[in-house]
Amino acid sequence: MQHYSGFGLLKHSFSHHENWQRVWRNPTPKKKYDVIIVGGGGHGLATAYYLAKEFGITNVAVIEKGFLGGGNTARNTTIVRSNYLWDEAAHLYEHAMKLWEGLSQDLNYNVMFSQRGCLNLGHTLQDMRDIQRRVNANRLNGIDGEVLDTQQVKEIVPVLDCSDRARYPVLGASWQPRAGVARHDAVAWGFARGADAHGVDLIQQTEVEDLIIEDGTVVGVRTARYGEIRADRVGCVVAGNSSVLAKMAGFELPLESHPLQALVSEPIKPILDTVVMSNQVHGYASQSDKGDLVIGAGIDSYNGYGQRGSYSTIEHTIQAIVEMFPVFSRVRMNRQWGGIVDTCPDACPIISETPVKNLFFNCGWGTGGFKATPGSGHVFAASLAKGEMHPLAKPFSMFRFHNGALVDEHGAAGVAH
Amino acid sequence: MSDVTVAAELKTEPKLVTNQLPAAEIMGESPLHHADLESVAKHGPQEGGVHFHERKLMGLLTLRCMPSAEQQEVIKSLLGVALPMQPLTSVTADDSPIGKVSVRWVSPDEWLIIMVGEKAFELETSFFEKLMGHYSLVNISGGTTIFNVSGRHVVDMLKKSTPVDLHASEFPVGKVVSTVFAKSGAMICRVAEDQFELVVRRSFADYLWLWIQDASREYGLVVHH
Amino acid sequence: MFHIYCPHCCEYREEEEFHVAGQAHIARPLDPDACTDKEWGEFMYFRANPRGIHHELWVHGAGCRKYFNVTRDTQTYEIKEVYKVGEKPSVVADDVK
Amino acid sequence: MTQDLSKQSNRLQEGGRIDRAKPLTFTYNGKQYKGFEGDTLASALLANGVDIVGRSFKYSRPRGIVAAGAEEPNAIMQIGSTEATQIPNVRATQQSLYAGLVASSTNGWPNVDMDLMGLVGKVGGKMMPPGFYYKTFMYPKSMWETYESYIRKAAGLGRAPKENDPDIYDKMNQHCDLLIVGAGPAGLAAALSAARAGARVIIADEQSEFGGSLLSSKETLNGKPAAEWVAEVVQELSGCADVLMLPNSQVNGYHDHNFLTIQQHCTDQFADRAPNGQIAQRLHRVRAKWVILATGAHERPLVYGNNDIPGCMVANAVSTYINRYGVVPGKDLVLMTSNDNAYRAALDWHDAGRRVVAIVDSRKNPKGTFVEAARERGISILVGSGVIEAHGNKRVTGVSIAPLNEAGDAVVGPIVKMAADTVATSGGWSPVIHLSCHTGARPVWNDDILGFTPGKTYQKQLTAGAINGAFSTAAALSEGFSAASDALSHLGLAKPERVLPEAEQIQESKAMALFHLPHTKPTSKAPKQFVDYQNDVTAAGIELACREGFESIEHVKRYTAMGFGTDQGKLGNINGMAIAAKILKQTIPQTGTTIFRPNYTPVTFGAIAGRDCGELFDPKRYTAMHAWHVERGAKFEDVGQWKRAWYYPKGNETMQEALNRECLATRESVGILDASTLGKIDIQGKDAREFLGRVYTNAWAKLPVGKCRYGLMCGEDGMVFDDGVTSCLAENHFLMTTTTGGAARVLSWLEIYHQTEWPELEVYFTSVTDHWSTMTISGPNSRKLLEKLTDYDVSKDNMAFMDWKSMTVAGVPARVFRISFTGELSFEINVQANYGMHVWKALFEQGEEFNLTPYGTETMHILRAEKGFIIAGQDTDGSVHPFDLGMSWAVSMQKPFSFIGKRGMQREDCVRENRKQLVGLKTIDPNVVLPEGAQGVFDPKAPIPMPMVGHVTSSYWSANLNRSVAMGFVKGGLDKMGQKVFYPLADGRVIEAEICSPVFLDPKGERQHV
Repeated sequence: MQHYSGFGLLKHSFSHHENWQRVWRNPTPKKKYDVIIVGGGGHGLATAYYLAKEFGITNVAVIEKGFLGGGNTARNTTIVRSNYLWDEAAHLYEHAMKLWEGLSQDLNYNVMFSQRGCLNLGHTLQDMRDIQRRVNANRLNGIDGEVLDTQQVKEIVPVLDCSDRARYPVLGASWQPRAGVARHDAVAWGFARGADAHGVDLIQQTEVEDLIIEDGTVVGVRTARYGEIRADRVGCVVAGNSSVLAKMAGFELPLESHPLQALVSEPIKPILDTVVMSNQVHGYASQSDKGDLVIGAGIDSYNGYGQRGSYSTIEHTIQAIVEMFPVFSRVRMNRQWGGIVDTCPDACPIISETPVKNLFFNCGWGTGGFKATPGSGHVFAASLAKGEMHPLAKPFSMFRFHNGALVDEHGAAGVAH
Repeated sequence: MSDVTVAAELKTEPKLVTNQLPAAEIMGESPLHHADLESVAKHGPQEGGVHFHERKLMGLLTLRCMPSAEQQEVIKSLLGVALPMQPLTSVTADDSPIGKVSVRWVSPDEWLIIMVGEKAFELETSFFEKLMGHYSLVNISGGTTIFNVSGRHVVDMLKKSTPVDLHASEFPVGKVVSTVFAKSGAMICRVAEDQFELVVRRSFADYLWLWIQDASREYGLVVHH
Repeated sequence: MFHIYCPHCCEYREEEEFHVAGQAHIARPLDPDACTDKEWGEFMYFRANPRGIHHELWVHGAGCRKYFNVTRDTQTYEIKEVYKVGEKPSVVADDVK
Repeated sequence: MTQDLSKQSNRLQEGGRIDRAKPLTFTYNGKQYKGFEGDTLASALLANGVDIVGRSFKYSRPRGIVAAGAEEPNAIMQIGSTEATQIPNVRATQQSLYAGLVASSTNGWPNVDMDLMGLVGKVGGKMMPPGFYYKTFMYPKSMWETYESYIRKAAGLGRAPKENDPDIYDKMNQHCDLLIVGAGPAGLAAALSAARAGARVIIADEQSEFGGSLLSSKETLNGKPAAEWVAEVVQELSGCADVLMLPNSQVNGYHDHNFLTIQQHCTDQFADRAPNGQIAQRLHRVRAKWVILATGAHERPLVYGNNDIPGCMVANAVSTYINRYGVVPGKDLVLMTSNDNAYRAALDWHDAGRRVVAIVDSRKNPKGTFVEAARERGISILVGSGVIEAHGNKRVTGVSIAPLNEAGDAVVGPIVKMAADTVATSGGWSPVIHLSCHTGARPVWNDDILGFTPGKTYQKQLTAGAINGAFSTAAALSEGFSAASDALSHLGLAKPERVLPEAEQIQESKAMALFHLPHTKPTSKAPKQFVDYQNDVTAAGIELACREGFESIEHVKRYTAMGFGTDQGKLGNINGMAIAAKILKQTIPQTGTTIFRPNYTPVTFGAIAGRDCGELFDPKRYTAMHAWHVERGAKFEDVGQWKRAWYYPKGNETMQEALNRECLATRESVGILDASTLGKIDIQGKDAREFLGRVYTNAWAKLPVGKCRYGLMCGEDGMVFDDGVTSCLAENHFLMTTTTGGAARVLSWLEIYHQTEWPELEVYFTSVTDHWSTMTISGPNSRKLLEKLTDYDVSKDNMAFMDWKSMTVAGVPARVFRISFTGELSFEINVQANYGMHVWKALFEQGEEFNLTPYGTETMHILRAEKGFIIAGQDTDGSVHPFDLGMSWAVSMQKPFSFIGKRGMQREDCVRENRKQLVGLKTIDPNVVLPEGAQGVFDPKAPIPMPMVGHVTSSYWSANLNRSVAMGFVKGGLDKMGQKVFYPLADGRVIEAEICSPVFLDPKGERQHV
């Protein structure tokens, strides 16, 4: 693998950048692999990378129906944080956070992870109770977090309207300084490049049409382009399309695939340094290094694989943004898009064995997928390598929806008295 | 799963029906009482494209029923007019046993009956005494008010507020719809070419009044008392 | 933004008036106490979530407040039909015909 | 006509659609200029000879105006004469000129003309190929944030204002039979046909006038200038009641089921602040039965060396500036083209009296109407050649022209240099398919027109004119008519008569597929050949991306940022694809397709928010007594959309002092709470009782008439989601109460079960939340107070705890419920809400002798916490069942019907040991109040991560008990009474508490039974 550095750039500038190597090969698949990962998004690529690098399993193929990193990896709002409420989720996301913190160096690829902090605003007394509860839990779990009052929030985000004028005035916030944003495409490309360098075959433009199951055990996949490709273990990491793959394997998952929309403004001069999120007012925003305000909209309530949602969702989001940041009223929305998020009833993922032997699923990340990318890949790789779930993954078995051991990150459903 | 069926056995159901109105000397306060529309009407603009009037303290009853032919007959005799069974339609009668009454379709098993406030208990009582079988009749007069909006720009104002199609070809006089109104809801009935009635919930009345003022601003809003 | 025909109001209305209430035709087990944890979990949580033809329950929340079923393509978002609770769909996915 | 056009050096003395009688003064980069009414900001700048309008993002190269419409990538301006009215990123080609307009370029330091960053761009540019930032700034790790702060300095185009927006924006919902997007020849023909057939039509166009291409060409219709026909059509349409004409309006999004959004510029075309409270912009939300896209086409520039020097333009833009605005944007023109159509730019230039240096045509043998016209005028035409490079710095000074091979991909002869200040290029036209892509249709490549046309759609959508590749006016008119006819027949309307104007017959010879001109040097070494101006994407960059393995066009776009600017690649995307296709040795359709997402052009946030902001952001719901609370100085709490009185401070009281006073007054005498916000549902029918038994966890079969009962509601998972008291009004008649926030959810819950699971049950539910005003008087003197207002016997014997009675209170018929959430003797008085204020005031008139004290939600919380009563949503979070709450008394497992929640709460994980259970928490130091949300541990010395055992849900200072009281979850807590829990806090304190019963006051319940 060609090492990347500023010096390298300078060197290559003398040869007009004609000698950069390919970032990954374009291989024809072998007949058989130790492990096949279905899905070449961030999580799948991270899984392949860690399988090869950490667990020495390099006879691995990643099979992607489109282009690498073209699904939700390319369609999210790039937020990374680990301030989850329940221990199981907090440990998993914090595991990811720690990997994020050294990821650019580990991959020799600048994923532009920028720890500019994340504020979760509180607008009601119950919001503030929930914030206290979450921050206290985070701290005891070793995750950074503080509860801020209105004045402290105002100091961090001067453009936020913290006045009493607001319909739902800001009463305070939780603050995770280590949270931030990363360059989403780079994450996929960095993992892909790293995996390829370790010998992983990245097979693009190849759709898996069926899972080959013999005697209750998965033995490979069938593709339109290359026919059968065999494997000892198969890991499905296909986000919104998980139910479609599960159906091939003959079971259902506790998932619904919904459109999740996001949008960006035109680039404006830097004005928002941190990630600001509000559940009560229903909007979140950060500003990219290019100057775009990156804004997340809500999930559309219907199932949808169309990568489109309803305009009313965009309207509500922009209303929230203008309510929180009245000075953005004259900024303009450039582009909107949608991803397909696979949501679980408890808003936590499924990293799990399945009713089919040697078939594993990593899905159900809902809106929380991007931030978990390295952690998800790492624990899934460990599980695939050993054929046994990693301790951090164990609470996220699909079978928790049978016995009731949910990890309900929806938290307090709302104020009611 | 089967569809809702009507009870075969017809008898008066044991329910509570009480008069909820005090003696006439105790003045009720409508949901827009605090807005003091009387002085707004007096001192505000007298010309404009949208006219507003709160038909306050009316009697409003919600009837839930899947009426049999027999029940329909009884209801007709009590209301002085047949229940509008066609979706999204309404009927009015000037000379019903309870005076002027308007009956508006809400859903296949729901109607809104509007009359003067003092007559609501009378109608409730007559239903209780005469109508057999399964139904419910609930007085919602205190929780509801009626905005009458009219004028040459009333449709423009409404187009800012609700996603339903108000074009005369789609929304003729007499049509009634329950729909979204701004971030609340309303039951909208076209009572004349350029006149609509909005039935709204008490707790949202102030918000909707603010909204209507705002949406009417460019046309001029005339308040009547 | 869907334009949905309400089978009770008998006209098209805007999506803002409706809410979706999940997959249609999931009947509550008649004897819950006889269900295993697995069966009960499957009733509560496990869904077909198809890409393509999907039957789902909607409610005309801001209108007549009636629930009804919609057959919709989750890929193209075309609404193929609406039908009342208790009725069966006439459009079904090829692999369940 | 001779005007003082001084300083407008490029303005023609006549011609164009500007009004020379109406000069306008405007300011650009601090300098005053003059233009005319009818100008755009761009045409006025060009008229004044302003060459540089910006600096490029990455290399800081000077940039000029390239195009004349929505596709313009460079002329992105900051507009606004005051701080509050700043508008970032306005495209000068789409901004009408108005008097007093203040504009400035958005980047360049110290200014666009003398930009020092340009030096950095020149020197450092070589080190900034696409994706360079992924390859560097990684070491040392700690330096990234420093690097990033420099990267961020270069971010952004314009800036947001610092003050709040004084303008208002609103929305209108529109419905129509036919929405026509674009008012060029195709759109107008369609609109006219549909209007005549009586259809409800909306026709929208992004430009300030209808007419589209007809406004900027010299074509004739019926032998007269085309603009005359346009005027006739506009006149006729404006007489149709059911036709809505929207100029200055961009159709920006095409959503499912024919829902489209149109951003109408109402006043911001004429002022940066809407005059006199007018609407600045209006967003039309359109539901159309049918849509005709007549969106036209954008001309593609060619990619050649230094093609970004100011003076390099798109051919059609040159014609537009001349014909529509009377501006010739230069002196000496070189036209470079691969098609006939672009010859018009040279003809217009020539006819405006300026010099056409040469027409350079990549084809060997062009012939056709326009070619002949050029020859007739004696314009030099160099065939089989290409402009391979422009020269100059802040303005083009000349070009290098070279003979090309047949394929147009190699230089095959000597270079000729020519002096010129303007280079117009055309590589053909790209249909404006953006809207058709929004709903998921994938465009298809059409080799005949060398462009993508709309793909298969699921919408009721038709297309007409240049969007289909029908580029001639005659074809556009005809397609417009046909599309309207098709739509009308779908709509069941009569087909109109075909009345179309006679267009000129124009012969055009075949265009050549040319996108990227070769250079004598390889692309990587040639002068920069720009594909996407705004993001500084070059042909070399695209080739590099492909070489590095980014082979999917989506990868190429993402790696190079092509198409991610505010112009969304309207000019560059197809060229970029062609370049990628070539290096990958594929065809363009093999390389992929081009996808566009909303918006077509950027939309102001304020317009999308509409009026749903500020005071109208979300409804504020009020009770009938709200005005009284306000007058009494109450502080309010947001509970859902309700504004509830939180507490009523007196004088200089602190919050805690007010709460102490309210709490003591209530327990010592009598307090009053406005409880009107509680959800109330009237339930009638012979199966009402059965239904209650199914949705509540406890038994309802035997509740007698006149009695009230508390119930818990669970989901199928067994987890508590709401609670409340339900009263039996008559045998078949009940009144259910819910939590304030849960009212709507509970009603939906009842309806969905009734409608879909148990339709056989005879029961109806009707919300009466707003119908009843509810006021709770609570405290030992509450009965005495009530007795003063009613003749009814409210004694213990006649009205026991959990009874309800009809009576008259203060002259108003009331339903009074003897239920208690404070543990005191309490009466909940319900009256028809129009009389709520009357009764409330009467209570205060009579309550003076008892020191009747109003209390708000906070005191209510404290009083109930003293009694260990839960609040659903505060003491529950969707993960606890009744047994976790220690409320087994509220569950009847013996009921015949398996109530909702029963099965769920018996799942393996729900019956395991050591679940978190709600208990009372008594701090060891009674003066310390545990913070709500504090997390408990059994071992405060355990290392991080510490095993947590549950959190504090409710915690208050109890003035009545003169100590703190709290409730919270503790693992296995119900079996750990008397044991210690520790609460380590962020400030370093560790609070120690003892597990106890949550009932801190009156454990036997004697106070409420008096």
